Amino acid sequence: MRYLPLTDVERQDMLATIGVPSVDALFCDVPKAAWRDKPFDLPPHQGELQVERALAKLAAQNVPAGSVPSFLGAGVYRHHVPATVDHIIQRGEFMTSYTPYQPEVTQGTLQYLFEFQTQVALITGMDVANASMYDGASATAEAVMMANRVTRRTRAVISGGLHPHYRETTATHAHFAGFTIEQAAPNPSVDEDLAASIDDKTSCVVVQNPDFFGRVRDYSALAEAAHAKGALLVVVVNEIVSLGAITPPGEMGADIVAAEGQSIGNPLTFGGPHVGLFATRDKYVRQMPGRLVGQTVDADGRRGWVLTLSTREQHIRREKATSNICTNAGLCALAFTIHMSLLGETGFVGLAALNHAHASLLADKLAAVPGVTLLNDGFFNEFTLALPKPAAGVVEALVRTGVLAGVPVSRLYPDRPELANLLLVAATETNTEADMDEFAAKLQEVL
Amino acid sequence: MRYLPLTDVERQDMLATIGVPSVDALFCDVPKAAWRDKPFDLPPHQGELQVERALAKLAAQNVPAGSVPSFLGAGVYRHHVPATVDHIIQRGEFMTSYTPYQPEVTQGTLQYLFEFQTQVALITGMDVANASMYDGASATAEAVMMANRVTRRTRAVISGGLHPHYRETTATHAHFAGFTIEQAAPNPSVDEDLAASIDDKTSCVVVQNPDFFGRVRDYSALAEAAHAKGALLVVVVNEIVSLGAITPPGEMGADIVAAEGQSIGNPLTFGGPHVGLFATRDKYVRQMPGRLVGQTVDADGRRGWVLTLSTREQHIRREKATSNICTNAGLCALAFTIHMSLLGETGFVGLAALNHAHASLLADKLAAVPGVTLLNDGFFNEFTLALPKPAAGVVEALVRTGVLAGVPVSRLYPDRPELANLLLVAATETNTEADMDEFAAKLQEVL
Amino acid sequence: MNEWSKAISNFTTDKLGVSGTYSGHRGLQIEEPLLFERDSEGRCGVDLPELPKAKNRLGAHARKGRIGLPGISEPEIVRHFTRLSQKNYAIDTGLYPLGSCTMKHNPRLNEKMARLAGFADIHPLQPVSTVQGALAVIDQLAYWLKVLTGMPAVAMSPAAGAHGELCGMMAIRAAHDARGETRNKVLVAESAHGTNPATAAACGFTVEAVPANARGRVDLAAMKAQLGPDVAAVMLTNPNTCGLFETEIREIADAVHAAGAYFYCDGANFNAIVGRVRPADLGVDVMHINLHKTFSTPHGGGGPGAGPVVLAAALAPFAPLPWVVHGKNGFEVLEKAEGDAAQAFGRLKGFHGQMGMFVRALAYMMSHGADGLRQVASDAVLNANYILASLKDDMSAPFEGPCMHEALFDDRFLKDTGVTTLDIAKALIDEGFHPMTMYFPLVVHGALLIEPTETESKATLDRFIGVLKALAAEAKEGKVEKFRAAPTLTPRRRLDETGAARQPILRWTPPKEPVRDTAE
Amino acid sequence: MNEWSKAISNFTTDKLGVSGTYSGHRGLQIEEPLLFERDSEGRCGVDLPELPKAKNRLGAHARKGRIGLPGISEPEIVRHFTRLSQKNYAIDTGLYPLGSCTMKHNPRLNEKMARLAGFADIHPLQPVSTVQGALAVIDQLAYWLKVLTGMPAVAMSPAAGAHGELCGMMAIRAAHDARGETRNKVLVAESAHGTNPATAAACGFTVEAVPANARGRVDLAAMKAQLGPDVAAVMLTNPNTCGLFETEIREIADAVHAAGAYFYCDGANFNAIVGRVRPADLGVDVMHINLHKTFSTPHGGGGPGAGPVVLAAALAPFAPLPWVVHGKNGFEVLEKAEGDAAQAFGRLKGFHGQMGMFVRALAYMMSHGADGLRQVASDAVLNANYILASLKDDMSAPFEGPCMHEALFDDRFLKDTGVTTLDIAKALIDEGFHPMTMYFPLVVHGALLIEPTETESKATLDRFIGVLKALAAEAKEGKVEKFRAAPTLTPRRRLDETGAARQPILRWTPPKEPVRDTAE
Ligand SMILES: Cc1ncc(COP(=O)(O)O)c(C=O)c1O
Ligand SMILES: Cc1ncc(COP(=O)(O)O)c(C=O)c1O
Repeated sequence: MRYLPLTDVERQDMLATIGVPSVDALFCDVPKAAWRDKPFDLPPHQGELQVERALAKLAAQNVPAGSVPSFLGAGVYRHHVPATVDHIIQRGEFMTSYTPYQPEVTQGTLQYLFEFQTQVALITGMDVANASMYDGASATAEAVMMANRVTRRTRAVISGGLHPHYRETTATHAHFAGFTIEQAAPNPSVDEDLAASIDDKTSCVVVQNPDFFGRVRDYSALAEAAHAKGALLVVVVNEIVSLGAITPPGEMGADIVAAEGQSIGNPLTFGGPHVGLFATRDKYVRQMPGRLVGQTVDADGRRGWVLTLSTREQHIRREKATSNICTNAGLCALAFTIHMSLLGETGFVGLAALNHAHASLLADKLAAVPGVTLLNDGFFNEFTLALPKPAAGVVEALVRTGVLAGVPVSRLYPDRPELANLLLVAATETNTEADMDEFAAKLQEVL
Repeated sequence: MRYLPLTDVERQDMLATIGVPSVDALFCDVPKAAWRDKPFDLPPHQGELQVERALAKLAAQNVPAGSVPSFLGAGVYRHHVPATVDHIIQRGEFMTSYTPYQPEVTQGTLQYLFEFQTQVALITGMDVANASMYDGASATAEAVMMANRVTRRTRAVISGGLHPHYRETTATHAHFAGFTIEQAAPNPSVDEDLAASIDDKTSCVVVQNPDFFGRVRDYSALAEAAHAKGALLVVVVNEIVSLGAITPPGEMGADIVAAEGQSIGNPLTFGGPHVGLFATRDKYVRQMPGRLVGQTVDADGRRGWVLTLSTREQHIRREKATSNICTNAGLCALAFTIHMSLLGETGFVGLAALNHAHASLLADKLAAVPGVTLLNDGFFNEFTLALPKPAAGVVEALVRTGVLAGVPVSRLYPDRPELANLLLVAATETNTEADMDEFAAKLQEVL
Repeated sequence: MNEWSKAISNFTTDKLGVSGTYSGHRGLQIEEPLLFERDSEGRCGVDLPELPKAKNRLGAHARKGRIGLPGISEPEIVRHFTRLSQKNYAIDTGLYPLGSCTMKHNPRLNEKMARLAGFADIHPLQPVSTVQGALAVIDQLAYWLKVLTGMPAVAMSPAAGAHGELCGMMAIRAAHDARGETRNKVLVAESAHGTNPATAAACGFTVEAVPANARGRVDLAAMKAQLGPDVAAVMLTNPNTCGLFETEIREIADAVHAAGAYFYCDGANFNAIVGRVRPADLGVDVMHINLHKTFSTPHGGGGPGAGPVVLAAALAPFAPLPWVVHGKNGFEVLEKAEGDAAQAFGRLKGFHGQMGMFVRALAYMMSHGADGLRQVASDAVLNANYILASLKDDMSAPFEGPCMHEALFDDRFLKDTGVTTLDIAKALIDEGFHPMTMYFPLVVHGALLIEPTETESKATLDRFIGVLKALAAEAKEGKVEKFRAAPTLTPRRRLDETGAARQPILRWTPPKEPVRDTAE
Repeated sequence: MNEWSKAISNFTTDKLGVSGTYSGHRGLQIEEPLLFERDSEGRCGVDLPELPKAKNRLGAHARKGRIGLPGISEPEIVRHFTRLSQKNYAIDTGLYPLGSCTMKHNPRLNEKMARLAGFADIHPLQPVSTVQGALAVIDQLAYWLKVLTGMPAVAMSPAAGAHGELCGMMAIRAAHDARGETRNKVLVAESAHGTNPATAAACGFTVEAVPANARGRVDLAAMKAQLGPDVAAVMLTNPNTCGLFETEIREIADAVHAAGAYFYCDGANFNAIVGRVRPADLGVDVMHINLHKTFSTPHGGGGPGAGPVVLAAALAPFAPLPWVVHGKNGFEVLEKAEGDAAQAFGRLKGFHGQMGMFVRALAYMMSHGADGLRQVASDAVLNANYILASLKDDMSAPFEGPCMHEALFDDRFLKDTGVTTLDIAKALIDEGFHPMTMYFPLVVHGALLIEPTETESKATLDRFIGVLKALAAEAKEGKVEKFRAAPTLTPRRRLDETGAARQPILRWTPPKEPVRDTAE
């Protein structure tokens, strides 16, 4: 077996050293009732060739987004990732190392995490960011729980524009951790005003920008309203590329930013693993969840990095920790860091501009299709269309013509008939104008 | 432009330091008549996304051998290469380093080349091997020229079983370097006896095993005959995997082995880059072409490796060098070394056995097709079939049914009508029995 | 002038000082500044297609002002990260016996498979008809996990072990709620990993520690005394964090069940028993599995992971969304709490879980097969016991008898030497080995927890053992200075962690006044 | 017992000796034995499908006895080669200013493209109808090369520069033969790379050196005197190996042509003029292009390369097989000397050339475009002149005026210091830089040839320049011992090359009597 270095001769030598007759003897503590001699009823070991054949067959049963014109978004976006990114994250020294517990031999990991924290802080306009969370949804739930700690309050106001999965994840935590949430209804047609629902029990207001329906808004006023009542503003970002083009949460007065970083450096991968971004203000640092890397000096006075403020964390604080997170999204954070550093200022801003231009072009083409109306005219790279019939059926029809048309809102809001005709459509730098024209033409056919 | 670090500001600074007004001024030695101000009539620079699209389009115009049942050999064989191989050869420290001129900072390259030399010597049964040649064909030509140097003779006898491209390459060198070659006619039906053609002007006899038609032979007697006349025996190997199953050239008395190493670690890649293997006897080492790595010690007495015996080489000896080769096939040699070390003794022997079994199975299936006869019954993983009609047409017909059926001998011997009906067929571990049955069935249809 | 020139001052103002060189580099050990110190305005590491004409719809929301990201070319980026990588120790470079983390070989085949376009380039919200292969992967992986654990159900979405704990504890609370019972206390083994109590707290439970007995196992009597109608669950790890199998685990399970509570088993150490013992046969009700440990999915730098949770029948109905089920036209995804999933307790993350990890784990399982996985556990346990047996006379083992997949030592062998567990770890670094887990579990003093895993050769273990013997001897000879100074051969020596925590510098900020350009 | 244990004795019999550690490792610098010293009988790094029943047709030809290959598991293999790689310096880790080798950034995009199944998984003898895309790549690359050089034809099959030289010289001889002329002498510039004379000899020519003048260029008068009816060709490099443009190149070409000979230009230094000057406009008849230099295809450890040869009309008909041509049903391959290719001089290697390199080079060209390639030459020349200008007062430059893509120094600045060119190179290694090319070209004493390439930043050059200034100063201060001792910070210090050549050990052989097991 190719992954196992021990030979039978060596196993015998080692058992002799240990002084037991067999490996089974080492399992002497296992209750007899749980002891099984026969191997499990599963296939035997296989070589690479066979495993590759089996998995390639399964892969072939999926339709890669890149193989057809594809316009899905709703929290996961298909961007072009430079070849350098995937090359570097596979370097063994990065890929097969773990949490940098021993800083003298993990300065590589520590430095890129420090760079990651800085990049996230810069693009969100916040003071400080952590070394990553699981994903945007879990980061959002952690943000609310952090706001509860900071404000010592237990009531969160949630925007109707927050991604449904993020809402559900937060609601799940609320139910079990015992805090309350007030959720506004999702309504793409009105600009909700949450200021009214903030009271002196409110720990935070959670909004998303651009929101689930694609709308871009200015939340400065809401921030003031929240602060006036002693509450925090939590801004969620689904499409991190948008921050190259729109005003960052930090400039709107956000206290916590929870975001999904997949768009930078990470493939779709059916929704995971992705990378949660988490940023806040300096004054709240000690209430943050997750790992933090800090700068320091070594015994020779040379600059170096270490994991720091770990007294917040589970391995020190146990039940009093700010979060139970341990393993996070390190390698996805590295992909993010590499891609972001390749982009740099001009590249990141340029990429955002390109995304907006493509989406804007596409919106014009689709809005021109009879019966189709564009709901929101202010958007970044994703927008909502109202169709004359249920969007789910339209999407199914378009799949048969070889177009992945977008996400029917009903997929995420199955129990809201009023949203059944809505279609979420996203465009990125990877969509050609030919793709867009094909989409428009075929949409017209199937309507 | 993503590959160019200099900014215009920096360029200006540097020009100032140099003391010239412009970069053009640095090209002052270029004759005015050759001076062009306008850029060339070629497309402008493009980003990754566009280059990927363009090249993916070209790639899509080819039929990958792995996408259909495929049975081509004739010097290039489709084997399964473990994922580890391609992962490691892409490590920057290997891929972006060059010839190890500075041993203190290239011990990695030097050690694997030493391991490569050892592996090649072991499998061929020879004393010593060099650090690689371009490919099997050029290695064969170099072998003949080396034999000429060793024997101070200029007449080589070439078997009719030598790969046609190797014959042509050797003949080309003979024509220009001014030595003569006597080529036996390719005849898959008779066991040629070259002993007769050896005389006291003969520098070497060149045979291939398995030969171009797939025949496996014992050349011990020929070796003795050659040695008796003071000539050398050069044994060429096309399919290096065969050495896991058949008697190695070293045990037959070969003086030089020239081989193609592609089968181990390297993809088909339309025929290049591949890796030439070159091995010989200790006593002839100083007449060898190519680079050699040797073991030594450093200033602290620790074991290490260096390039050695370079007085044979062009950079020292110039026109008196044993060869003009400089850049060789380093990275392909690394792929070979890694794959061979994964295989090890049991894996290499097992892989060879698997190849032989698959080919043997296939031969039975195809020989059962009416009108088809198997020409050679003693073979490794490739054999020759006589078809009732020209093989080229049959192969074309089979391509249309989605089978890459093998190599028509006429592709390589266009001017030998007597070989027109012959088809070379190879099978490796990558062919399933289903592939074989499909091939047999479709062959029957098209005949 | 470019920030990287400035950055040089970070390590060569000393000139031939610490580094002994002008450049600050030391042969192949090359210093590297922060990305932000390599900035050159206008430089860029990508070339984008040109911008098509299109209506700008951002209006007043358009970003104003510079973000502050550095401009760097591709060659410099490749070099930057390559150099950083060279400052890391990793499984690929040597033994990484970090107890409780199961740092085993990560096969490259798995990386290749996860990158097939059919897996890496599919959107989670594509019509299910276009992702049947992906759902099949989830279904097959779930099947392997159920057979290996003997449990009837598995929740696939958790993103890591701790996330799986959350999933399990939420399912437990949901089950009690469904029965109309309110139980607010959770008993957690004293030796448990920090995530266990943290998770229980995150689910609104109060946490009470269960003491360990002299044999390093749960004190059954004490636990029984703690059990009561207010106890919702007991959280134990088995094999536990001392590397020991809980001999009385079935009695524990019975007691827990008798008290109407559920038995949560932390499965982080499943590698010790995979293919040999089924948690179901031990009375476990719910357990998370760290795919990034037992099933070797890489988690470089701290992640990503995947923490599927196997559930007993009583808890299965409460598993979080989404559920992948067999429908009439192939696989379907239940994303709403209705039908079979009516009692699902909610959702823990976006979409369907860590597909990238699922593909890798499945490739790993298929490669090993039933026979191979059984051998994995055998060799992991054999390697750990070989280390324990070889070192027990040189170091001090707190507990008797064979261990499972990891060997635990305490610091009694360092008594009065002035050398600490930390010092031993740092000395190992100079010897080219990654240290074991230090000071965990908390139940023994100055713990050194060594988990070799099954992918280490005897020769490597012999080498490691030889070095530890020599270091233990040196400690006893009182070579304190050597230990205090260690490591001395690494890119950085011991780092000031206290200082880092006192005035945290958690991000780069542009230097106030430019540093002198030392690039001559 | 396992060979790797034995192997330990190779570096730790000394115990805390040279290495200062028991293991022999030094922190992240890890010692690694030979593969053959890791052998464990029966262990294997692959799992093969089972052997089907089939008739054995090998009979007496079956191999007997053990081959002697070591048995090693996959985890150990990954670690072995990862550790070896860490003992290398590379472009990815730092400046690699090896003169005449154009060690520039190798983009990863090109690696990705070359691995597309449509390129990597096609057999060279598939029906041409199934490889039209591959032939299109050859055709497009040929087009770029022809436009960039201004030459009408290109032979694509040569596998490297020296192979291209062979191709070119054979074409020249074939052309003379076709005219019934026998010319057996070739004039080669004194400063030429060793492959030039070696190639000429391999084609049966006698070689005569053309002296250089005081300006480092070919001595035109001397060359004219050497020209005659017996001269088949003149081989020059332009820009030449002193990094200088041959100012009188057109006069040289005219003289060569007037004498009825052909002008072979070694194009290894094409990077200096690509996109700016066309060799055709300089009177060149034939030139090879190292795709692995100018067009950045990686050639780790010494290869592979690719050396297409551009040809003037007079030589084009003699280009070697195969030829890729436009036919009625798309592309065709001429593999036989007939029709258009009737005069083809033969064949140089198997199949159709280095397709893997072609894809990479084309991706590189498309990425740069006409504008980018022009900038490549500009920046390469600018970087070299920046180094020349910055160091000419600290080191000694043999020639006046600006250089092209590489800066040449001689060792006059080391006169009477006791420090040699070699010593400077070794001291640079300790400073974290790869040395320049040493002692080549031969026309100056103790040559130091520095080629930065265009993919290096100003900051990196400033750093390199600063270090060389400091080292030059130290040399003049007479710090001879420091230089003699260098390098001291590398995995190995200076190696005994004389000893290696005196008694060559060119392969591992099983140890006579087993080495003592030092793994305790
Ligand atoms: C015993 C134990 N439990 C739980 C965990 C948490 O798992 P994860 O890091 O995947 O969240 C770990 C991981 O370190 C562990 O060792
Ligand atoms: C000037 C010059 N000519 C020819 C060559 C030979 O090229 P290759 O190594 O690709 O055979 C080289 C390469 O080192 C060179 O520098």
